[in-house]
Parts: sequence; structure tokens; C-alpha cells
Amino acid sequence: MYEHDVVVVGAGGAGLRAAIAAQEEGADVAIVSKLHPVRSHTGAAEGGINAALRDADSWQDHAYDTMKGSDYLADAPAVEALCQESPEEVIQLEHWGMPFSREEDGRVSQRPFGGLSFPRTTYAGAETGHQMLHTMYEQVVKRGITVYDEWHVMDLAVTDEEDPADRTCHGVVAYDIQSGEISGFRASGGVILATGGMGQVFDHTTNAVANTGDGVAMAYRAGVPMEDMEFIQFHPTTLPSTGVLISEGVRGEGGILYNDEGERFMFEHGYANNDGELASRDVVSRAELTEVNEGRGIEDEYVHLDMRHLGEDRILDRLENILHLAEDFEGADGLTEPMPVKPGQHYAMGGIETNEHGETVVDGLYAAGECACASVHGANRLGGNALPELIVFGKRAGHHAAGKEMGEAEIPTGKSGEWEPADYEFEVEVGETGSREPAAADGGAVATDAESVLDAEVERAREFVEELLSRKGRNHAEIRSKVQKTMTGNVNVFREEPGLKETLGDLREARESYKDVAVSDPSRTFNTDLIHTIETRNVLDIAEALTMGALARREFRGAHWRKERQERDDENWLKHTLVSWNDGEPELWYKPAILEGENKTYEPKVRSY
Amino acid sequence: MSTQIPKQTEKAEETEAETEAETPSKGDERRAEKRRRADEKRRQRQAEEAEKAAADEHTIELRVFRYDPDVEGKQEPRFDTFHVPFEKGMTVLDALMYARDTYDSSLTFRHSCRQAICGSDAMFVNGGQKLACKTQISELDEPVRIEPLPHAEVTKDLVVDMEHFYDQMEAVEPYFQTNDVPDGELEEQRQSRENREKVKMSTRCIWCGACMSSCNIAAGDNEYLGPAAINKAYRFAMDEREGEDVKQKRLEIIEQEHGVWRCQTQFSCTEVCPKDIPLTEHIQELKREAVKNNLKFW
Amino acid sequence: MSQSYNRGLIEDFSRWREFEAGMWAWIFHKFTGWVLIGYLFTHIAVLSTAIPAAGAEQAVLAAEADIYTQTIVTLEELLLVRVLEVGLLAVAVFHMLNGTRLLLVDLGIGLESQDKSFYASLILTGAITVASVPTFIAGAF
Amino acid sequence: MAERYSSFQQGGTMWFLQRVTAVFLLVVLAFHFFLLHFVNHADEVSFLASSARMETLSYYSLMVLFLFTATFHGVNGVYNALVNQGLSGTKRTVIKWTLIAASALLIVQGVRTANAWAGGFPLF
Ligand SMILES: Cc1cc2nc3c(=O)[nH]c(=O)nc-3n(C[C@H](O)[C@H](O)[C@H](O)COP(=O)(O)OP(=O)(O)OC[C@H]3O[C@@H](n4cnc5c(N)ncnc54)[C@H](O)[C@@H]3O)c2cc1C
Ligand code: HEM
Ligand code: SF4
Ligand code: F3S
Ligand code: FES
Repeated sequence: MYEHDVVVVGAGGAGLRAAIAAQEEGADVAIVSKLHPVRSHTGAAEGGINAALRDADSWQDHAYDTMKGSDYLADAPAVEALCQESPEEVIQLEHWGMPFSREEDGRVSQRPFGGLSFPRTTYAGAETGHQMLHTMYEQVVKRGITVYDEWHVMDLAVTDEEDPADRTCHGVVAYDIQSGEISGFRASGGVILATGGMGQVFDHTTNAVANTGDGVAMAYRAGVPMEDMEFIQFHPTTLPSTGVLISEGVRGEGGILYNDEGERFMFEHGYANNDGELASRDVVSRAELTEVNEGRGIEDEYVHLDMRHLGEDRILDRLENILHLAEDFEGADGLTEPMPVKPGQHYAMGGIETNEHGETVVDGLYAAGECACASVHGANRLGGNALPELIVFGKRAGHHAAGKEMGEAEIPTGKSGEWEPADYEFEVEVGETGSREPAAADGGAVATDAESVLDAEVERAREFVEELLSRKGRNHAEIRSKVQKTMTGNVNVFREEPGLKETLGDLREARESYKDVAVSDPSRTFNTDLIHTIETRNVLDIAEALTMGALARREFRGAHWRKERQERDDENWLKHTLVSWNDGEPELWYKPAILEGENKTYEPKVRSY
Repeated sequence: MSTQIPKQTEKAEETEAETEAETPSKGDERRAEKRRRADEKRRQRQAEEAEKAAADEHTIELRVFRYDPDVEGKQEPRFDTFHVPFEKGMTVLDALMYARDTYDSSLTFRHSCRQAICGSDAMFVNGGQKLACKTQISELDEPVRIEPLPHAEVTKDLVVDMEHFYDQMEAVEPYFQTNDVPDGELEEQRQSRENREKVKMSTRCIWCGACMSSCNIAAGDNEYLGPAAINKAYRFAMDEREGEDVKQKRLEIIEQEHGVWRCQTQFSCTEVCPKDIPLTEHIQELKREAVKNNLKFW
Repeated sequence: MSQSYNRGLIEDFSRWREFEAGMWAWIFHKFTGWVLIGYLFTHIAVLSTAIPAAGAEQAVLAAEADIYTQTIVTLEELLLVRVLEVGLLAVAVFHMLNGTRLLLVDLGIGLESQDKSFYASLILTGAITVASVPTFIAGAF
Repeated sequence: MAERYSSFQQGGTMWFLQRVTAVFLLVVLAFHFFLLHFVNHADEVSFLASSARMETLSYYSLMVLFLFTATFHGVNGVYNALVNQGLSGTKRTVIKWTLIAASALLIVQGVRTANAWAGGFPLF
């Protein structure tokens, strides 16, 4: 057993910032991460960090843009915290030496980004995330913060009271990938989940292989509601074989999308008669998929993004990076041939329900970063708003967990505020399959004192691992791939009732199959087979909650499109979707979006650019 | 021909029989049974694979280094052969993932981002340090031989122990240090474009360890800081935002006994770096800085 | 402390094939450097026969019968010595050319073409050596 | 945390001297080869001829300097090569002093030879 004041799970942008903040407040912090910190997927972010740094700009404008971008489903207190604190956080990064791109006068550069009324996206070349991640890891090294790297956190050690709001989180249970040791990490101050995205729920994603949404699933099983899971951002230009992102810059410079018949479909098929290729991400993604579905896709899979007409000079000058990506990851030469692209999962707007301090409904449990949903993105995230979220809410969670006085939060968690039960009946059974198998363990433990809760949880994790290693059964890879296929088939950018229901059925089957999943590699050393098998469990839980939300929400808002009702329905749906695990019997409920900010109310308007 | 059948099968069974005789526990029996089954499955798979290979011309032959200190039959390093159907744009990492998910789930390697930014999957491919996810299969000669990074301890299969590399990276005080952060709230430090341009390449390092693995000197002298760590020091030493006295300290660090003077300008680090960082150039520049600093006559 | 893992003969024997130009240059430079310093020692040893020779009669010296001249002449009569001398020239020329290359590298000049300059050193060494063979062999037969 | 290797060495100075001597040697060695193999042939060497050359102060001092730099460059090169290969501890100290002794011997012997030719230190 390891003991610290604050245990941070995950070492991406959010986790590192949280650890630094907690340490600043005097806490003894440890970071537990399944990847070495610099391997975290924050490193993949290219575009930049939104922050109102200039005199001509203001945080209020940033907040307004963000609320509008969210399609009015974000919570104003969280959005305002984000926009108010992002500037000082960005300057903090600068003071830590982050190599931002610079203006003539030596100040940090900013550029325009989609949906922003001011060029406020601060960047470091096309590798902002990489620079940010490394800069923060450097600070962690400087401070000597303990990092347990290549430790996979399996579950949380949470007490088992009836009402999640009464539960307490005492720590986590983790598996040392190098040695196979399973151990408890006790956190007297708090556990901060910062486990990042969940792209692996889909089979085509810009996310890393490690982005399996572990934190979300762990918190879910411990009783914390998952919020707005149905809102998934799909990026229209990703390479078909790997999902590597081809930046919006190509279209910005004048790149053109063609279908198999050589038509410039954005115009010729009337998807966006004004903006064409430069229409917003969801519009372009839907257009591409429509082309493929109607048989005009290339190899029935993708479309072409052509930039040859821009000329070699211009391409080399401004898009050189893209040439390398297409060449290295797709074997395509952007100078002489069009590049294949298709939509890919990119970002999860939803996640672990938190308030603006990063607190969840369970005492001592926090979440920050992409895994969390303080709700700053609502139904749609603006480009460049995720990185500031990491540092602002990472810091807030770190401070709070270390005991800093931060005042009463305005966003209620759990059912402490206004809420209503869902009126939706699922035809397929959801949640836990059959009796409580170790392979499908709940997060709770019956004991209440920290020591025994952790011990019980460690014991359970050991049994689970033993079971997986010793029994025979099927390989997790087929189950995961089945989940990814059905999710990408039906819960993609187009969603309609029959397909969603079918997926819920498929997920049920997958859950059944998971009951006899087994790990064929008996090794205790670096058993990735075992780790992936544990992750697949999380993928399953998340996929199900996501599909439930998508089925229930019968409107078109932000990234969520429903065939049955292709418009926004503010009358009925200005509310967050929440799914609670409820000891294995998922429950769907809603709470209203908070549109009243510090000094203004964000009235829903038509989202047009 | 495939080497997927471990040559030690018989020997392994003998050892099992022995242990069984000594401690006839249920667990041992089960494990032995499991191993036998696994071997059988492996043989079956191999037969299937060979068939497939014969039927389909577009398969790639991978010869992958296997070793696991924990599993009988894998303790003696060997090479396994996998036949993977080729697809346009397939990278070495794709091929490995296919082999793992289709034939042998115990095939172990680090990977995450699949886009050359996390630095997890540097390995030794056909005799060169490569990032698997950034290496197109079509550009390699067959069979594609894949080994863990040389000059690092092998943990299992293609996974090596990176601890030493991390230690070296962290030994150069790899964090920004300055004494004069501007006072005003929201006041940033100024940096000229030229200066940012100067350090730009050095900030691209993804800690993959390819350079360190390729350097002969690092192989011979375990304490040599190595190209990546020196590059990290360069990144700060050349940043004008750090003051003069900090630079002095930095030069002392890189001038230590196992620092820059160890580098013999072999250039292999520069050749293998997947991020095209001109490592040798940076090391040489630091050497000149250090000499200037010591001799101070120009 | 980590150490490299022994992956058997495959690795040890075929590793040199994978060497880059810069590694070969390093090895050759080392080798030639060692040969040169080794030669310097023998060279001085041979030349120091001049010390006893200095005490010889003027006539002996004029007749070139002193121990120093005799030693040199005897040595120079051996074909083997002539061949070794050509070898020494090759070694010295390579060391000089590659040394120049290294000096440029130290100054940060021409780093992008470091491999080409290595090949150029090799070729030039070969050319100079071949060209000087007549001079070295002259009078040996 | 990694061990810090802080034994500060004057690596820089030696490294620099290695380069400076290299530049000097580059010129002098070329000259040396040219003079004794191409202008005068090695097989035609005689004590008197060597003596004649050595009796000029400029040639004498050039050759002695040549000897000094070549010895330094060569021996320092060997020492560095060994250190780079991981020579350390007492072994290193022993080898270091052995090399210094050898160098001293080489230089003494070389200067004595030069003096033998020149008939003592050449005064003009
Ligand atoms: C290609 C791409 C480009 C992007 N570009 C931008 C952009 O330009 N601007 C912007 O604002 N946003 C961008 N984003 C979004 C943004 O980068 C991410 O949302 C953000 O980096 C997520 O950071 P994080 O700290 O929450 O998670 P991550 O960086 O993903 O880190 C997760 C951490 O959790 C650890 N972890 C996970 N599971 C476990 C477990 N079970 N046990 C232990 N540890 C665990 C991992 O090891 C890792 O350290 C982009 C995203 C992608 C994919
Ligand atoms: C003629 C011009 C010469 C040049 C330009 C030259 C250049 C160099 C340079 C630059 C190095 C340093 C290599 C490094 O540390 O990376 C070196 C090493 C060396 N030189 Fe020379 N050198 C010359 C002549 C000589 C002579 C005459 C000798 C013999 C006395 C000699 C013996 C050595 C040795 C032993 C080394 C060390 C090799 C090693 O690293 O193992 N060099 N030379
Ligand atoms: S310098 Fe290059 S090769 Fe070395 S670790 Fe960094 S990215 Fe990898
Ligand atoms: S390979 Fe090694 S010797 Fe120097 S130039 Fe690179 S560090
Ligand atoms: S998988 Fe991340 S660098 Fe290759």
C-alpha cells in the first residue's frame, strides 16, 4: 500500500497541472499513470489554447463564444471560470518556459480559430499540445513529484453507502504493468481522475490506443453520474488507415473535397452552398458520410482531400507538416495525389459529472480534463478550448483536493439540485449482466474505513486478475472490435432510432461475451493482453451509457444529430443527460443546463456562423 | 518456414513434469495444461497462417523478437514469424497490432498515439532504430525483422526498460529556470522570433530513445548523458529567457565528465531521430560554447 | 544500471552492416590515429640511431657507413618496409582528411553532408595513395 | 532521481588543444611527408643530409614543435579513446601516468636525436 495526500490518476495536461497545483498547496502528491507522462495524448494536440490575452479581447467575449459554440448546453459558471482563468494559466505556462510561437515584439502569437470572435488561440507551431505536456512534465520533475508510471489504475476504492452523495473515495487500486504487482494507493485528501479521452469506443479515432476512458468508467461504477455522453465530436479530415488528424488548415488554405465521381460535393450536392469545405466540422463530417453511404465514396470508405492546386511552394511553406503526415501514415504524396480522408471520432464533450471545482458527487473524488464534464463544451467543443480546460480545471481540482478554500460551487452535482427522471424506456436490458461476476465488479465496497475499503478493493482486483489469467475463454480483441464496429456503424455522426437500438443489443451481446473473456498470456511481466482486457470492460460500460444518451435525446444539438428530429429543441432539451450506474442497473436522468452567468444570462440563439 | 513453434517445447514439458512430481499442485497442473493448449493453438495458427500466406500473395513476413523472463518456453530469446496481409499505407505498428490481435495476443510492444508523438514505439526494424508507427511497411525489405532497441535491457518481447534513459533525461535539470519573471499580472517574458527559431527543433524531442540506442558511445559508456539529454540541455541553454548565470550552470552540467566531450560525432543519433532533430549539430554547438566559456579569449 | 541484452550471434555479428557513415568514419579515425602514434614511437626509436652515429668519424659519415644511415638504408631495401610505408601514407592521409572533416564538423560546417565528406575522404585517400606508389617504390628493386 | 555526474573536468581545454594541434599537424605533417618522400627520397637519406637540415634554427624548431604537438595529440587521443571506452578509477590514473611517462621519454629521445644531428642546439 502506498500513501499520499493526493493521488492523481493520469499524467496528461490535466493530471500534471492538478499535481503541480496540489503540491503548491503543500500536499504530498503522487501521480499514477498507465503511460509515462510524456506519452499522454495531450501531446497530440496541434492547434492551440484559447485565452483572452489582448486588450482588445475579453474573457466575456470568450465565454460568449463558448456558450454559443456549445449550443447552449454548457454550464455558465464553468464556462466563465474557464475563460477568466485561461489567460493567467497560459501566462503561467509561458513563465514555465513553454516555447510558444512569437510575434515581432516578442509576445506570444495568437491565431484565429473556428467559432471565435477574436484571434485568441495561443499556439506553439503545430505542436501546442506536445509543448504544453513537456513543459508541465518539466515542472513535475523540478518539484520532485512522485510519479508511478506504467501503473494501470483498475478501480477506485469507494465506500458503499446507498446514496452516491454519501460515499467517500479513499484511494485507487493499481496494477504495476512492469512487475504485475497489484497495490492500493491511499489518498487521504482526494483522488483526481485525469484519464483523458475515450476514443477507443469507436474504431476510427484521432485518439490514442490508450484512450479507453478508464477514469470515466471507474467513476461510473463507483456511482458518479456520467454527463452528456452522447456528445462526441467527429473530425471530418482524418486519414482512413490510422485516424491521424489532417488539420483544418488544409481546407483553410483552399483544399477541396472530392467524391469518387470527381464532384466537389460540398457545393454540387448542396451541403454547404456558402462555406463549402469550410463549413463547421459536424456539417462536413455528415456530408462526407452521406457521399459514402450513397455510393459515391472511394473504395466505399472515404473521400479525397486535394491540395495539389495550391502549388508546391505554398504547400511547402504552410502545410509541410501535412505532407509528412500523409506520407508517413498513409503512404500518400500530397503534392502529386489527393489525400484520402474520412470522419473520425475526435473528442468527448461529456464525461464524469463535476462542478466547477472539479468535485464529483462522491466525497474525495475529483475529475479534470477530457474525462470530466464540468460542462464547458456542452453539445459541441470549440477548437482550442480543451487545452485551457486541462490547465484551468486541473489546477482547480488540485487546489481543492489539497484543501484550499475555494468557496461554494454553483453547479450542483448528483441529484442535489433540480433534476428529473428520464421518460425513456429501453427495450434492451442495460447494465450488469447476470450475477455479479468479478469480471464485472462494481466499484463499491461494503466497509467504510479507508484501510478496509482499500484492502477489499485490492483483494477483488487480485481475484479478478487471477481469474482472467487462469480461466480459458475468448480474447478481448474480438469483443472490443465488435463494440467499435457497432458504435461506428450506428452511433456515429448519423444517429437514428433503429440503429441505436441495434447497437444497444449488440452491446448487450458483447457484455455477455465479456463474461467469459480470458487472457492467454500467463506472464506477470508487461502483460498488455491483460491490460487491454481490463480496458475493454471500460470501453463496454462507456459505449453503453453513450448509446443510452443518444437514444434518449431526440433532437439535433451540436454534435448530436437525430434523424427523427433534425432541429434543436430548446423547449424540451435544454438539459444535461446523466446516466448513473446505480449498482449495475443504469438509470437515466436529466438536470437543467445553467445559462445564468456571473453578470449575464446566455440566451439561446441560432447557432450560425 | 515459421519459427512460431518454440524449439523448447519438449524441454519445457520435461520441466513441467518435474515440477509436477515435486509439488503436484492444482495450479501447476492447470498452468501446464494451459501451456500445452497454448502451444497447440500456436501450432494450429501457424499452419493456418502458412496456408494463408500461400494463398494470398500480399502478405508481409514479420520476424519478431520474442522473450519473456516469466514464461517457460520464452525465456530463451527467439524469433517468431508472422504473416500479415498487406494494406496500402500499412505501418510496422499496424502490422504488429494485426499480428497481436489475430495470432498471438501475448505479443508485447509499447504503443499509444499511432502518430509519432508519444514516442512509445521506437524499435529496431531491419537493423535501424525506427518509430514503428511512422515506418511504412512497403519501404522495407522482407522479411521485416523487428527487435527491441539495442543497448537497453529487454523487459519482454519488444519492450525495453526505459528507466535509464529517463534518468539521463532528468539529470540535466530539464526545466526552465530564470530569476527575472516579469512582475505585472499577465505580463509575459519576451522572446525574439529568432531565438524561438533557434530552440525550435530541440523542443520537438518525444523521448523515444532511438538516438540513445543508436549511439556507440552511449552503448560503451553507460553514464554518457547521450544525445537526447544533451539536446534537452541545449533547449534551455540556448533559450534567451534564461539568464546568464543559469547558462553557466547549464554549461557545467553538459561539460561534466560524461557530458558533451564523450560525443565522437558519429551522427547516428541524427540519422535515426524520427523528429529530424539535428542532434550532432546541437552537441557540437554546445562544445563550442563550452570552449568559449572556458577559454574566454574571444 | 542497465546493460545491453545479449541477443545472440545474430546481433553481434551483423551489427556492423548497419553502421552509418559517421560510425565508420569514427572507427577508421581511431584506427589510423593509433597507427600513427604507434608509428611515431617506432619512428623516433629508429631515428635515435643518429645519436651514436653523431659520434662517428667524418669519413664514416661521408661514406654513409654510420649506423644511422646503414639502418635506414637496410630498412628501405626491404620491400615489406616500402609496402608498409605506402600503408602509412594511406593511414596518414585518411587521418588528415577525415581530421579536417572532423574539424569542420566541430565548427558546425557542412553537417548535412557529413556522410558525403566521409566518402570523399575515402576516395581521396585512395587516389593519393595510388598516385604516390611509384615514388615510394622507386629504387626498391 | 538520477545520479548527478558533477566531477567537473577540464574536458573542454583538452578537447580544444586536440583540435589546435590537429590544425598545426595538418600543415606540418603534409610538409614533412612532402619533404622526406617526394623532395628527398627516403631511401636516399643519410646522416649528413639530415644533419644539414637540422642545423638551421627554423627547421630544428619546427621539428621539435612537431614532435611536441604530435606527441601531445597522439597520446591525448589515445587517452581520450580509452576514457571514452569506460576507463576509470585507479586503472585510469595508472594509464594516464604511464602515457605521460611514455610521452616524456619520446620527447626526450626525440630532442636528443635532433641535437645529435644539429650538433647541439643550433644557434643560427
Ligand atoms: C489529434 C488531436 C488534436 C487536438 N487538438 C487540440 C487543440 O488544438 N486544442 C485543444 O484545445 N484541444 C485539442 N485536442 C483535445 C485535447 O488535446 C485533449 O482533450 C486533451 O489533451 C486531453 O487531456 P487529458 O489530460 O484529459 O488526457 P490525456 O492527455 O489523454 O492523458 C490521460 C492520462 O491518463 C492516464 N490514464 C488513462 N487511463 C489510466 C488508468 N486506467 N490508469 C492510470 N492512468 C491512466 C494516461 O496514462 C494519460 O497519462 C486535440 C485532441 C486530439 C486527439
Ligand atoms: C595531420 C593532421 C592531423 C589531423 C588533422 C588530425 C586530426 C585529429 C582529430 C580532429 C582528432 C580528434 C578526434 C576526436 O576526438 O573526435 C584526432 C585524433 C587522434 N589523432 Fe590525429 N590528426 C592529425 C595527425 C595525427 C598524428 C600525426 C598522429 C600521431 C601521432 C595522430 C594521432 C591521433 C590519435 C591517436 C587520435 C585519437 C584517435 C581516437 O580517438 O582513438 N593524429 N586527430
Ligand atoms: S532526440 Fe530524437 S531520437 Fe532522441 S529521444 Fe528525442 S525524438 Fe527520439
Ligand atoms: S551518435 Fe553518439 S557520438 Fe555523438 S553524434 Fe550522436 S551522440
Ligand atoms: S505510437 Fe506514439 S510514437 Fe508511435
